Amino acid sequence: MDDRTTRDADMAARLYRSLRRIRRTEERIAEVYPSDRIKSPVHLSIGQESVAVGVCDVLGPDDVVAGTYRGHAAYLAKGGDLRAMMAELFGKVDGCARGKGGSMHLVDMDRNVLGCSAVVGSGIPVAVGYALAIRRRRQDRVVAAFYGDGASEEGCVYESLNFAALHKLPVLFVCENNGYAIHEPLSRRWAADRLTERVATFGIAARRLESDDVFAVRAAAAQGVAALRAGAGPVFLEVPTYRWREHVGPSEDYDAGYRSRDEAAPWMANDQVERVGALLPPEARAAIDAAVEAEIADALAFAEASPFPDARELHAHVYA
Amino acid sequence: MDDRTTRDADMAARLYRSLRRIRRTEERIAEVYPSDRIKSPVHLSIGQESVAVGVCDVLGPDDVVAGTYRGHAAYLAKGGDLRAMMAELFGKVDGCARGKGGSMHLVDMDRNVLGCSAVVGSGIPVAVGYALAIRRRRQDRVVAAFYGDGASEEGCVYESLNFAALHKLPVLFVCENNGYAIHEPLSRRWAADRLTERVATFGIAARRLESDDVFAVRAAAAQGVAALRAGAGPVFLEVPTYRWREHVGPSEDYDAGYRSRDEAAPWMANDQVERVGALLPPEARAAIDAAVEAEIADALAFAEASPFPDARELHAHVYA
Amino acid sequence: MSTPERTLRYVDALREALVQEMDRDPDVFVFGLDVDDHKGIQGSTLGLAERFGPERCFTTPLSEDAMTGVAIGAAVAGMRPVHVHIRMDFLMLCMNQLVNMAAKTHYMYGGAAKVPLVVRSMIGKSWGQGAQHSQGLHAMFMHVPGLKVVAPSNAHDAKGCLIAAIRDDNPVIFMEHRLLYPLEAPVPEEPYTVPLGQARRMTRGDDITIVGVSNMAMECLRAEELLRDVGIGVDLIDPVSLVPLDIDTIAGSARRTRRLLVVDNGWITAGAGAEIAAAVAERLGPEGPLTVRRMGFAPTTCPTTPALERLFYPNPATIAETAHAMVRPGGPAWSPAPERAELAYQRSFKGPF
Amino acid sequence: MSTPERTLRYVDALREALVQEMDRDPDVFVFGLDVDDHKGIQGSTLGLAERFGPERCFTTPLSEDAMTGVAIGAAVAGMRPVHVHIRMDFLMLCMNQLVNMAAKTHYMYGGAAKVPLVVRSMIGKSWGQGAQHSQGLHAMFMHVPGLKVVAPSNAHDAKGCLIAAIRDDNPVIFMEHRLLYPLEAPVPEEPYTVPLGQARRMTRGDDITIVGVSNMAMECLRAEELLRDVGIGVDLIDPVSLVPLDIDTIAGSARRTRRLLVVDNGWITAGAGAEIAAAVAERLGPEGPLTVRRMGFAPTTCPTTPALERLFYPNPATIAETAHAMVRPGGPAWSPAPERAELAYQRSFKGPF
Ligand SMILES: Cc1ncc(C[n+]2csc(CCOP(=O)(O)OP(=O)(O)O)c2C)c(N)n1
Ligand SMILES: Cc1ncc(C[n+]2csc(CCOP(=O)(O)OP(=O)(O)O)c2C)c(N)n1
Ligand SMILES: [Mg+2]
Ligand SMILES: [Mg+2]
Repeated sequence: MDDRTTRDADMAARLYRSLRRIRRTEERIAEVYPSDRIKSPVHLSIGQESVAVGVCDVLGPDDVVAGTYRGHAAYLAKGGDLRAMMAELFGKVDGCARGKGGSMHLVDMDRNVLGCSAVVGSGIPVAVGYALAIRRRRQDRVVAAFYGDGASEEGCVYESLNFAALHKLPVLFVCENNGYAIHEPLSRRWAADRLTERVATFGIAARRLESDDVFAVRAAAAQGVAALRAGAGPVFLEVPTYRWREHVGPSEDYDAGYRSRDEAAPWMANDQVERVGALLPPEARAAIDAAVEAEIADALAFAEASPFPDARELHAHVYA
Repeated sequence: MDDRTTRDADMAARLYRSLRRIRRTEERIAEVYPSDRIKSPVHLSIGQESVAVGVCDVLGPDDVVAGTYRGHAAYLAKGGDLRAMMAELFGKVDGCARGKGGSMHLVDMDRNVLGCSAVVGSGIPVAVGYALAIRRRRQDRVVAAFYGDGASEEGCVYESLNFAALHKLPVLFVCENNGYAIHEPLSRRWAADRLTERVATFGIAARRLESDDVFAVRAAAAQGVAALRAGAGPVFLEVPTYRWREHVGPSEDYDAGYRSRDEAAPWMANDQVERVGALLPPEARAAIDAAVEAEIADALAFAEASPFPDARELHAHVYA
Repeated sequence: MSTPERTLRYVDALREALVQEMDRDPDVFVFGLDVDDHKGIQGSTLGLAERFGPERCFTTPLSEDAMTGVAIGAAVAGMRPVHVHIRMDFLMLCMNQLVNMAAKTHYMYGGAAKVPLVVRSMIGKSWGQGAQHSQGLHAMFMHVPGLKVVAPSNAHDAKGCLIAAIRDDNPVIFMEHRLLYPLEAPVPEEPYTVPLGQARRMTRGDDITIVGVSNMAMECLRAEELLRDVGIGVDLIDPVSLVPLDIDTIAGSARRTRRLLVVDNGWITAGAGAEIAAAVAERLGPEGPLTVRRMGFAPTTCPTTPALERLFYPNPATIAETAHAMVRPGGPAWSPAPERAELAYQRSFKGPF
Repeated sequence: MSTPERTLRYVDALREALVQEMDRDPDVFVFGLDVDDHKGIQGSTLGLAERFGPERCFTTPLSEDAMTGVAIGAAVAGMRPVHVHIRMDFLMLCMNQLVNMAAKTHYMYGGAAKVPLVVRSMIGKSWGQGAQHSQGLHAMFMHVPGLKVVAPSNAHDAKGCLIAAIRDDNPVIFMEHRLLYPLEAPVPEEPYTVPLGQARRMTRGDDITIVGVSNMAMECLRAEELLRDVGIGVDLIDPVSLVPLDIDTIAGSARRTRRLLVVDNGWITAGAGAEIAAAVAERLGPEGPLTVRRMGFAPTTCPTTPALERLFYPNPATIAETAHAMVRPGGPAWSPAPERAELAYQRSFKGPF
C-alpha cells in the first residue's frame, strides 16, 4: 500500500470509529432511557453523526467546537470524555458538568468543547466571541460552531455572521439542515431556501453541500479550516442531513403525521455508519465495534457507579 | 398643456410642498431648539426628506407608515398633523402623544402614522404585524416601514424580513442608508455592502437606488406599492441618502472629525428641495413657500399656546 | 339539587378558552412556535389549526423577538393575538418588544394606540429541565408598568383568566406551569371570566397567612393539610393575578394573623414575594410585630440532577416546616412524617371558586 | 499633614478605571456601540481607542444581543470584556444572553467555565429622554442568581467599583447614571477597588434609615440636609452594590431607628426597594413595630414633557416629606421651603470613603 492508500485507510477507520461510537452511544442511551435513570431530556443525533464527525476530523486538539442541546455528536467527535458525558446524563457528580447540566449542556473545556446551550441559537455568538479572543491573542486555532436550520432564523445568528465577517474571525459555521425544527418543516419557516446565498452576502465563503456524506463534509471542512488558518475570515457550510428519531426522546416518530418513513428511507439507505464501515476490512471493523461497545459499557458502568452530587453542591458554582 | 404635463406639474408642486414643509419645519425647530422650549432630543432629517416624500406620495390615506425616532419627515410626508407634532415637541397636552412621547415617538393614528420608536429597529416587526392584520382582513392597504442602515444590523429586522416574505405581507421596507449610525460609518459595522442582495435571498423584490432623487424614489415606490397591492409579497428599497446635521440636536458637526464637509458637498449640491423647487414657476413656488411658512408659524404659535398636561395625566394611559 | 359539576384538566381548560374566544371574536388568533403540530403545546392548542384554519393558528420561524413585535403590530391594528411560548425562559429573547414596546405603547403615544396581546408561556419543572427551561420570570414583568401578569393555579382559573386576558385591552403575560397541566378542577362549560386583580382564598385559618404563586399554590394547599394535622390554621391565598395584585385581601388576612409566608414559583430576590412582603410590611409594620418570610427557588441556577433539583424547589414539607417555625418560634422543630407528606401530595383543589 | 485630595468627575473616574485596568491587564478590552467616537460615551471612553488601539476599544454593529454573546465567549476564553451601552433600556435586547447564558454559564457547566464580564450601562434622565431612554432596570438583574449588580453613586465608588467589577470573575451589571457624570468627589490616583457587597454610610442619624440607590443616594443626601433643618437625624446608606447586597448594614441601622425608607432609581413593584424592605421586614418584623416605605419611579411609563417628568421622579423635597411623615406620623404635614430645597440640591458627596 502506498502512503496515500494508508492515509485513506487510516482516515476511514478513524471516521468509522467516531461515527460508530456516537451511533452506538446514542442507541444505548435510547435503550436505557425508558428505565428513567437518565433524568434529563435527550436530543439524539442518530442519522446526523457524519456532520460532526467530518468536521471534527480536521480539527486539532486546540481547536474548539460549539454544539447545541443536540450535542452528543459534536462532543464525542471532538474527543469529549464519554464517561463524563454518560455520568452527566445520569445526573452524577462525575458528569462533565457535575450533574448540573444534563444532556443539553455538555462541556469539556480540556478538549475544547464549549458548553452547549438549550436556547436555540444562543451558543453561536458565544462561539464567535471565543474566536475573537483567539484572534486577539494571535493563536492558530479555529472554532467550529454547529447549529440547526431552525437556529438560522434567530436574529442573533445573523448578527453573529456579520460580526464574524467584519472582524475576519476564525469560525467555521456549520448549519446542520435536517429540514425540521421540532416538527415544523422548512416550508413553514423559511421564506426562501437560499440560506447559503444569504450568508455569502456577508462576505463569507459559503457553501452548501449536496449530502451529509462524511467524506464530502470532511473535505469541505478541511478546505474551510485551511482558509480560516490563512486568516481569510469565516467560512460557512450548510449540510443537508436527517434526524432519524423523534426531536426529543429515544423513539422514532414516523407515525406522528408530520413526516413519513418514506421521507427517511433514502437517508437510511445512505447511512454513513454503514457506508464507511463497509470500506473497512471486516476484522478491522469488528475490532472497532468491540472497542466501542467496551468503551460504552465502561462509561455506563462508570455513570451508574458515580454518586449523585452532595446537597452542598446545590449552592456551589453560582459565582466563580 | 396636455394631461401628462399637468400631471407632472401637479406632482412637482406636490412633492415640492412636502419637501419644503419638512425642511422648513425642521429648520425652524433647529432655530427654536437653543431656547430650550423643546425639551426632548430631536433627530433631524434635513437632507433626507426626499425618501419619505417620494414614498409617501404614492400612498393613500388608508396606507400606513412606520417611522423611527428620526421621524419628522415620515410623519409629515404621510400627512401627520403639524400642530400636533409641534405641540408634542414642546411637551404640550395638544401634542400628538399628549406630550408624553416627544420628538422620538410621533404618532397619528388618524393619518395612519404608526407610533415611532427610539429603540433602533424595534418598529420594524411591529409594522410587519400591522401588515399581517391588513392581510388577514383582506384589506387593500400597504405599510411602508422606514429604517436606517444601522437598524438593518439588528437581529429582529432580519427576522422580520423572513416572516414578511413567508406570509407575503404588504410591506414596503425602506432602508434609508445615510452611511452612518450616529458617528460610525458603514465600514465599521457592515462586513460587506451587500444589503439589498441579502434581502433578496428572502425572496423579496429588492432594489438599491442610485440616489435619493425624489422622482426616482417615487417611481421605485410606485412600482413597489403596485406589486404589494397585487399581493406579490414584500418589497425592499435601499436608498442612499445623507444626513446634513448632527445625529441628534439642531447643529452641524462637520468639525467633529468623523466626516468632512467635502463628503457632504455633493449631497448638498443635489439638494432635492432646491431641485424640485427649480422646476416650478417662481410664483407657484413662492406661494407654496409662503403657505408653508404660515403653517409652521401657526403650528409654533399653537404649540406655545397649548398648556402643559395636568399633573393627573401622569397616571393616565398606563393601562387601556 | 345541584348537577354534578364537570371537571376538566388545566390543559383542556386552556384549550377550551381559546376555542370559545376564537369562536366569539374573529380577531383572536393563536400563534407561536409549534402551536399547530401534533403535540399542540402539550395539548393546549390541539385542534385549533384544524378548526380555525392556518390563518388563525400557525407556527412561526424561530424568531421570538420579531414575532413579539408582529403580535404587537397586529394588536395595534385591532386584532387580539395570543402568542405562545413553550417555556417562559424564551421570553428573554423578546424582552425588548415586551418591555420597551408592548408595555409602553399606550402611554408613550398618549393613548392613541393600545396593545390587546396575550403572551402565554409555560414554566418547566422536573425531569431535568435544567437551567434554561425551568425559570419563572414573572417578577421581571411585574416590575414594568403597562404589563399585566396572571398566574392561574387551577383549571377553573386557567380558563377564566385566559378569557379575561384575551378580552383585556392590555398586554398580559399569562404564566402557566407544566405540572399543573394534568390537574383537574370543576370548570363551567360556558365562557366566563375570572377577574384579574382578585385573589382567591383557598383555605381559611387564623394562625398564618400563606400566599402561593402559580404551582406553589398547590404545594401550599398540601402544606396546609400537614399543618392542620398539628393544629395550625392556614389562611391560604392564591393571588391569581400578580398585576394587578389584590394586596388588600392579602394584607387583610395578614392583619389578622400577623404572620405572612409567601411561596413563589421563582427566585426570591426582588421577586413577587419581595413585592408582597414589602407591600404588607408597609401597611402593617407600624401596627406591631409582624412575622414575614419568603420561600422560592434556591438562589442558584436550576440544576438538572434530581439529587439537587429536589432541593431547588419548595415542597409541601419544607413549606409546612417553615410555617410551623413561624407560628411556634420557640417550640421544638417539627417535620411532617414523610409518608404523610407523600399522601398530602395527592391533593388537588376543588374550589371554592 | 494630609495632602489636598484630588477630585475627579464621575465620568473621568470611570475613564481612569478603564485606562488603569487596560494598562494592567492586556485581556481587558472595551467595546460597544460608539465607544470609539469623538463623544466617547459622554467622555467615559474618550481616548481609549487612541491609546490602546482599535483591537482593545472598538464599536460594534447595532447587534446588542449577539455582541453580548461575543462578550461572553471572549470571557469564557479568558479575556475580560467591558461591554458598554449608552442606555440601560437597551439591555432588554440582550436579556437572553445575560440571563440565560452569562448568569448560568458557571453553574450549568459545573464550574468548568466562567464569565468575567462587565456590562456598563447608563440610566438616562431629564430633557425628555422618555419611555425608552430612562429606565433603571437593575431589579431584573438582581433577580437572577449568577449576576452581580453594582450602582455607584459617586466618583470615588465609580472608579473603585469598576476596577473591582473588571477583576471579578463573574458577570457584573454596572449601572451608571447620566446625572452623576459631572459630579466630583475625591478620587485617589492609584488603582484601588471598592468591594462589592459593602454598603456605605453617608450620614449618621437615629431617627430614620434611608437607603438611596444610584443617583437617588445623592437626592437622599440633599433630603437629609432638609431633614436636619427640622431636627430629624438620618442614617443614610448607599448600598453601592445591589448583588451582593450588604443587608446586614441596612438591617443593623433599621434595628436602631425602626424606620426604613428605600428610595430607588427605578420602579417600585418587585424592585430593589421591595427586596430591601422585605429582607429587613423578615429580620426585624417580629421584634416590634417597624415603619417601612418605598419610593421610586411613578408606576407609569416615563413621559417626556417636563410637566410630568418632574412628577415621575422622587426628589429631595418629596423624599424629605415622606421621611418626615414617617418620623412624625401624627404631626402636622411639612414641606421644605422651595428655596431651601433648591439650595440643598447643590450639595455633593465628599466622603467618608
Ligand atoms: C430560543 C428557543 N426557541 C424555541 C426553543 C424550543 N426548541 C427546541 S429545539 C427547537 C428546534 C430547533 O431546530 P433546529 O435549529 O433546526 O435544530 P434541530 O433540533 O433540528 O437539530 C425548538 C424550536 C428553544 N429551545 N429555544
Ligand atoms: C437598540 C438601540 N441601540 C442603540 C441605540 C442608540 N442609537 C440611537 S440612533 C443610532 C444609530 C442608528 O442608525 P441608523 O439606523 O442608520 O439611523 P440614522 O440615525 O442614521 O437615521 C443608535 C446606535 C438605540 N437607540 N437603540
Ligand atoms: Mg433542524
Ligand atoms: Mg444611518
